[in-house]
Amino acid sequence: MTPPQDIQRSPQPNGRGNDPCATFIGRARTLFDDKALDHVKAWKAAHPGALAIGHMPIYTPRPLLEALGCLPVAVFGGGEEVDIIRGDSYFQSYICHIPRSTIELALSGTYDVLDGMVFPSICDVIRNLSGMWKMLFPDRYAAYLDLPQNFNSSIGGRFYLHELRRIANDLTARGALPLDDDRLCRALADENRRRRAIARLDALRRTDPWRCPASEAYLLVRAGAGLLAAEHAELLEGFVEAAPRRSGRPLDNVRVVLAGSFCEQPPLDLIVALEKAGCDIVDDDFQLGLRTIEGDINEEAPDPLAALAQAFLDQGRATASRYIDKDEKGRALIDQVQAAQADGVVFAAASFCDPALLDQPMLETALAKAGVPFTSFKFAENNGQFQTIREQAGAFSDSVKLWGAAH
Amino acid sequence: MAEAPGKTAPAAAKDDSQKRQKDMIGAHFAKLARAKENGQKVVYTFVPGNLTELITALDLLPVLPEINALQSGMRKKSAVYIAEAEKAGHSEDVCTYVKCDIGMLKSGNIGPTGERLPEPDLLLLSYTGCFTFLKWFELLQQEYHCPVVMLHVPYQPDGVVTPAMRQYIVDQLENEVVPALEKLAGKKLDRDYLAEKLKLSAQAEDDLVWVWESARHKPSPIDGYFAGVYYIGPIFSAFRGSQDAVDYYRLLRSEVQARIDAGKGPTTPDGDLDDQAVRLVVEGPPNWTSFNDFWHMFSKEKAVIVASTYTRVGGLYDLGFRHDAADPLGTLADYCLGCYTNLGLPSRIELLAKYVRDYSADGFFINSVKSCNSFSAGQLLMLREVEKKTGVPGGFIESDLVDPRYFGKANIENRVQSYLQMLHARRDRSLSQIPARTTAGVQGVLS
Amino acid sequence: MQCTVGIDLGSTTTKAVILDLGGNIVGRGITNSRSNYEVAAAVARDEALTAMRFSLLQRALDEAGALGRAMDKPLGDAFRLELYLVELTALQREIERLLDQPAHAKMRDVLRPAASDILAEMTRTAPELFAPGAERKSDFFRDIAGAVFVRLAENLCGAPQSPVPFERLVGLYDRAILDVETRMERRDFASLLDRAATRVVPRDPAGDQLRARMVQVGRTPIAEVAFVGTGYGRQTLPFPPETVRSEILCHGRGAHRTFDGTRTVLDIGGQDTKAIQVDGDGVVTSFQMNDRCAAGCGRYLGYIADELSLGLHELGPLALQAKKQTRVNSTCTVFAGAELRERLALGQRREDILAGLHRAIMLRAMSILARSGGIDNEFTFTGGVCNNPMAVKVLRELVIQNYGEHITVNTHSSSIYMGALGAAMYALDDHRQGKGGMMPMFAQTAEAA
Amino acid sequence: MNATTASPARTVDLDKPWQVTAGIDAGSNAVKVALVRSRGGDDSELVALADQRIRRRAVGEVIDATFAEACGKANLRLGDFDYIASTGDGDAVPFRSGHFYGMTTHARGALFLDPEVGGVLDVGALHARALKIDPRGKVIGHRMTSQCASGSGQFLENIARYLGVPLQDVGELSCTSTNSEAVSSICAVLAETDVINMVSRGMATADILRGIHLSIAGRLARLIKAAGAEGPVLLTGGLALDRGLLQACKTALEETQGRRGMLAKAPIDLRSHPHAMFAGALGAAILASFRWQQLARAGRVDLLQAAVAVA
Ligand SMILES: Nc1ncnc2c1ncn2[C@@H]1O[C@H](COP(=O)(O)OP(=O)(O)O)[C@@H](O)[C@H]1O
Ligand SMILES: Nc1ncnc2c1ncn2[C@@H]1O[C@H](COP(=O)(O)OP(=O)(O)O)[C@@H](O)[C@H]1O
Ligand code: SF4
Ligand code: SF4
Ligand code: SF4
Repeated sequence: MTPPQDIQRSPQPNGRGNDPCATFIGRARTLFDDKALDHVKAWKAAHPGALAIGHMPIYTPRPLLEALGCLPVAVFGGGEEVDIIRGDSYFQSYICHIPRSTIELALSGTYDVLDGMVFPSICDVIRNLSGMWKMLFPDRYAAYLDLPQNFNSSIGGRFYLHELRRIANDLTARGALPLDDDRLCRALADENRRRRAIARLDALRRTDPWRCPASEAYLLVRAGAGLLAAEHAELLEGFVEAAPRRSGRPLDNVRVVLAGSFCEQPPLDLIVALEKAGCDIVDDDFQLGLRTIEGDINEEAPDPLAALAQAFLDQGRATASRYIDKDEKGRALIDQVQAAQADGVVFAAASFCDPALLDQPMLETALAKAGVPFTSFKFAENNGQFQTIREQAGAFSDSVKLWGAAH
Repeated sequence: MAEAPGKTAPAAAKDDSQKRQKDMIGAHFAKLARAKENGQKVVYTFVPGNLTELITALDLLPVLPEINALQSGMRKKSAVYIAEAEKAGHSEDVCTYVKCDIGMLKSGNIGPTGERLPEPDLLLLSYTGCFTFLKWFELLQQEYHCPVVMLHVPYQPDGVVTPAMRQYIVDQLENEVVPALEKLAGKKLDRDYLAEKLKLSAQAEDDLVWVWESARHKPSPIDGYFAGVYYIGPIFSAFRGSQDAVDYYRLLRSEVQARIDAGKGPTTPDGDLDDQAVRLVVEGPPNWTSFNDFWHMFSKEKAVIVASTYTRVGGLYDLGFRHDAADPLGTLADYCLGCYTNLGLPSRIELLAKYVRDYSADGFFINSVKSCNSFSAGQLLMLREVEKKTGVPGGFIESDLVDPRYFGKANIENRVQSYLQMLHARRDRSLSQIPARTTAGVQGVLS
Repeated sequence: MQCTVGIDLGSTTTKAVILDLGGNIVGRGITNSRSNYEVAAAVARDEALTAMRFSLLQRALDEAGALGRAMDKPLGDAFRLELYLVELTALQREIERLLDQPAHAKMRDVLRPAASDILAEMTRTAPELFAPGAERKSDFFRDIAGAVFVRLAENLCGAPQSPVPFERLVGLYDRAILDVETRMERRDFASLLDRAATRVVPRDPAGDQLRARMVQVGRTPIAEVAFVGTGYGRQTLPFPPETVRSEILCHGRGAHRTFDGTRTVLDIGGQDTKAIQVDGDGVVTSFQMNDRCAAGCGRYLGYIADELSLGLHELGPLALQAKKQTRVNSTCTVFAGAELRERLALGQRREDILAGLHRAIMLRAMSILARSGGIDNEFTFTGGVCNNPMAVKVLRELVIQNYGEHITVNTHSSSIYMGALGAAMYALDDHRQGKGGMMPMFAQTAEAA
Repeated sequence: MNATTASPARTVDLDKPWQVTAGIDAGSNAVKVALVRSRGGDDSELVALADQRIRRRAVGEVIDATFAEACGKANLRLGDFDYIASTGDGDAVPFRSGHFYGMTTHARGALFLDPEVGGVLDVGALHARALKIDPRGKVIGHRMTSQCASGSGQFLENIARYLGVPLQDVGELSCTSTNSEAVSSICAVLAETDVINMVSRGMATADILRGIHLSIAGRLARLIKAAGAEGPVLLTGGLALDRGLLQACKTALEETQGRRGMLAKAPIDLRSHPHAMFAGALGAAILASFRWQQLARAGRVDLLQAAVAVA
């Protein structure tokens, strides 16, 4: 006999047997599990001479890379499975986890398939990692991409265009196609299509969280790490169209927005643990590297590179890595909560992640002022124990459930 | 970037230059304390890439929160301040300078001389070489609600300054920073006055470089790390571009010259270090809460520090940079770009190796501080690369800037000692004459 | 006979090695480190001296022909038994003393008979512990006696309606052993040996003759001419500062002497893990240690053993029986116990979890190793943890996997002594340079001739 | 008591004024059970308590035994309960009707034991957490110890074992100390070495224990303040029984409060209660009744029926 419970906690929709979404999720899961990057190898085999370029998780202009005929590959660290041996010998214990697993994988040859790496300026750790990369792999291309913190197009924009051209020229010199307006326009269009597909997925999570639990949405977005935008869009669209046919029923859960995981990713089981503790994650900042721009990029502009740069200046998502100059810290998060009709916010930042952790007190202040309940904890990508996190998330959902979201 | 730390100064007899520095600082803080009543405007900014000449040319008063934090550390106040900030929701994991500053603010903003610091009228966010700066001033902005002006200094990943980088900074100075400062000062920037200041900067810089290079002597007349942090006080902070700074470095230089003439080493907490058994180069900031204990670990083993990178965070003058009066904004851009932590790892490794060679060091030592990713991420690679390049062994410890919880004295002492004994043992290798393997070992009943 | 002594006062065990002036190892001794460092150092050294005398004795027995050779092993066991009985008596005395204190006034009438029953039983069954082929969970009195005491106490208190509170009874032992351990019992080798001989050597003319030889050996004068101490927390060691050497130097040198091709040494002790690179002369060229957290050191295994009521000896062999390695994430020593319990409750196999725990430790060690510069050709594993066969197996696999088949991996049955061996070598250096002669306090008062 | 045998569905009386509920706190070290009679969480009345240490037994077995012990005391059977709530390791209680998380239950339990409290400090075998609660027992702020186990019960237990002091005497003994010295290490393992050093310096056992209490207390005091609690705070969990810890916490709190007393907050008044160890179990039992009524009001007969189906 199964234990009676007042709440059905299973995060998976019922009716798994003939789940209309199974193929899409299966594909995403396969890509997620492909830590050896076999799919990138296959892509390269199918496109002789084309380059695959890795990049760290944030604000990387993937359409530019696509326009150069490259496959952009988002590098998200090693997750739970990778044993860290050499990685730890490069980083002290008080540095977050993602650079060590990235180094571990690189040293063990997993990234040999990548012809280069782009390190956008996320934080000092990634910045220094770019230098380490140059020392460790002197033969491979490694670019540090400085993102302007001045958002005036004639100042910061001008600098950023220089940066983009520099990288484009470097890559062309290494065998990528030359920068070409038509190709870039097409890449922007593909990116826009992908972004719209992600937006549809997000909308589905908000209306019918049981049809698309966060742990699945996570896999679906993550699938795009090593896919061209058009292909990723197709996968997402397929899922979104099939999802309404899924069976299942709503659960007595609370709705939360999760914030702080824009760079190092939590283990998938942590997301599942949160769901088991009674939280529907209806919005998040996971894997922002794949969705850094809000709204469409102007795909018909006469100068598409300038349009791409402008999109970063005006439509770049608010994250901790970006200087917010107006007195509205936290506004973006509160908007997100409202748009998602969430009951509260869960901060889940990677341990030792300076950008996220330095931001957090300011965001908390903003939430407290707005009367939005929140809770916070830290994780590492290879955490295996979720006891405390479950306790905390559980207490949070208990209190929202027993006493309502409002105070 | 330490200024003379008042009563926690080394037990050593004070030199004239030290007394002079103390007076300069005292006067500056007195000015700050009266800033509001005198109608003077206050600008908070950071040490690396600081625009002191520009600020003072407009008669604005600079405050450097990093220096306040490190002095709180030396005065043993930091633990309480950090606890205060953590209580307010700041994470255990982040830079303790920020938390120390926030805690100090929450406890009444009493500066190192016991006087209250004025609130900022402007936050000049010189974002150079450290990501935390950005968040730090976002946080202060929430507390003070005053305007912030951002100067984004691009990073030098390959040790090369491109025209685009320089242009980006000059654009920002011209269009955003200078106008904001002028607005605050209520007057136009007098560019000739600025040029004059830059000339004075260059004079002081010449003498400072002379002092650094004096460490090539044996024995070295200076300690380029522990004493070095006092030497950089004036030039990295509010005094660059002033006659005071010029005079200070002239005086310092004459004192060092006198020590060279007398064949003497620097003064340390353990007295004069004339008999120097080991010469070291140090990478990374010192620990401020146990500064003298830390120094003592080296001086008691007769180790002198001949050069350090920390004393270059506010400018690498010894590589040839001087402020140039002929191109005021351009030279400021070059200055910002050239700070030590704004350099890519390969350049930092080159620099360390250069110091080891130029100053004929027997080893190099890394103090890796938990707070500072800018410094610390990658130091383990630096350790190996510098060993490879120079053939001298490196030592490594972990501590923190101003959080006493992360200064495990016994553990650190054990490592420092093991490291220094290792250097000694390598020199005494001829003494190990015991046969490598002997067969007549006993497999006794009890083993 | 002249010799030099090296003592490695570790966080968990204290080791001593004695070299003759030719640099040959003539004695080793080990004991658990305890709250009184001086006593720990003295006991380790006494053990080493005892071993040294036994080796002299062995030679004498060999010369004495078949009977002598036959006596070698039984004599060793009997000697151990005598030592055990001496300490048991001390324990008994201490427990009596504690019971007289006012703190025990209320429970005295219940505790005293219970304790004395247990101690009587312990004395009676002591010879079984040292019988030929008997397995002991540890070599240290604290552990051997503790295990027996707890077992007997469990029997006694486990009975329904037993008025004796188990925790108090065991508390009494814990308290008493602390005091017993911090007192230095003078060890008179000759008379202990004589009593041991009485137990095993036949009472006939041949036996009598043998005993006479033994007395002679027992009285050979031994002179310690130089001393070096090393070990954890060197600041608090009970040795004169001139005689103290860094444990890094000592471990490197000891391992290098044992395997002279060694360029990399990994030492995992109770509270720290050290990776050391040495040059062709055994001089350290670089090293790395674990950071301030004790996670992943030998103590971790100690906690696990306690958690499972196993002896440290049993942990490795049990883990070797694993069918697969459970992935264990806690390297925090304290949480590892909780994770173990949690996983056991989930029905996972004990062996598999243990295998995972061993792997977790060795992974950490591998990173420290990588930090220190990795391994190029010959590598030696030292420290207490290399007594654990699973740890050795996992390490070997990881080393081969990460650095290649060509790496030679050494371990040695007395790897735990490498630090003490290096120290004794430095002492010999000192002696040869005329800098020896400085002895710690305890050594001046002990048995040396 | 066989919880897994199915029995016929019972009818649920939605207007029932009183509910008989149980709270089962399955901890890492001990199982605590509380049986309560309550009017939807109000007017709760304690019926029986029981606790057993797990030691090396199987958790499920201990849970069954402890529950049976409590039922025996109250002369109740499984079928008499309207709702059984687990807390702690809920998966180990197959016959639960619902589950509440530890912080929620400790908060509610504390409020039951001492209606004045505005905060809870729960210190168990492997964790410590500080809660700020509102008058309904809702958690409005909290702080927990992170990965590091230092400062928890298991640590104290190990030290007590090493010193040969039975756990129940630790508190008393510590209170007699006259001359203590804080243990510096932040790590539980390294702190053991500190303790060994203290013994070697001949320090009295009481002083050592007090030193440990003080160092744990320092950490706990920071935890309470960080959680934002003020006024009366109840110490709960296994270590609530340790008088020495209570006293040390008070000292630590006074010290920090004394230092910056100008802040206009109610000083923290740390309290204890003889049943404080049962706070979690009590809270679970009371919330069980609260939830029962909430569901009843919402007409969720399905869920209520499921809740009693085990009986
Ligand atoms: N016989 C044994 N079998 C297995 N492991 C052992 C054995 N003896 C010691 N150990 C391990 O070695 C550790 C102690 O190592 P040791 O080198 O003595 O440490 P230290 O030098 O710090 O005192 C113990 O914590 C334990 O894990
Ligand atoms: N009388 C006591 N004095 C001091 N500590 C005690 C006492 N009884 C139990 N403890 C401590 O309480 C802890 C168990 O606390 P508890 O809150 O039940 O933990 P958990 O819920 O994790 O099982 C044990 O580790 C033990 O050290
Ligand atoms: S997790 Fe945070 S600190 Fe680490 S690399 Fe990413 S942004 Fe930087
Ligand atoms: S992170 Fe480093 S450079 Fe930045 S503020 Fe902190 S100590 Fe200074
Ligand atoms: S308690 Fe655990 S995590 Fe904390 S310092 Fe000690 S071993 Fe490390």
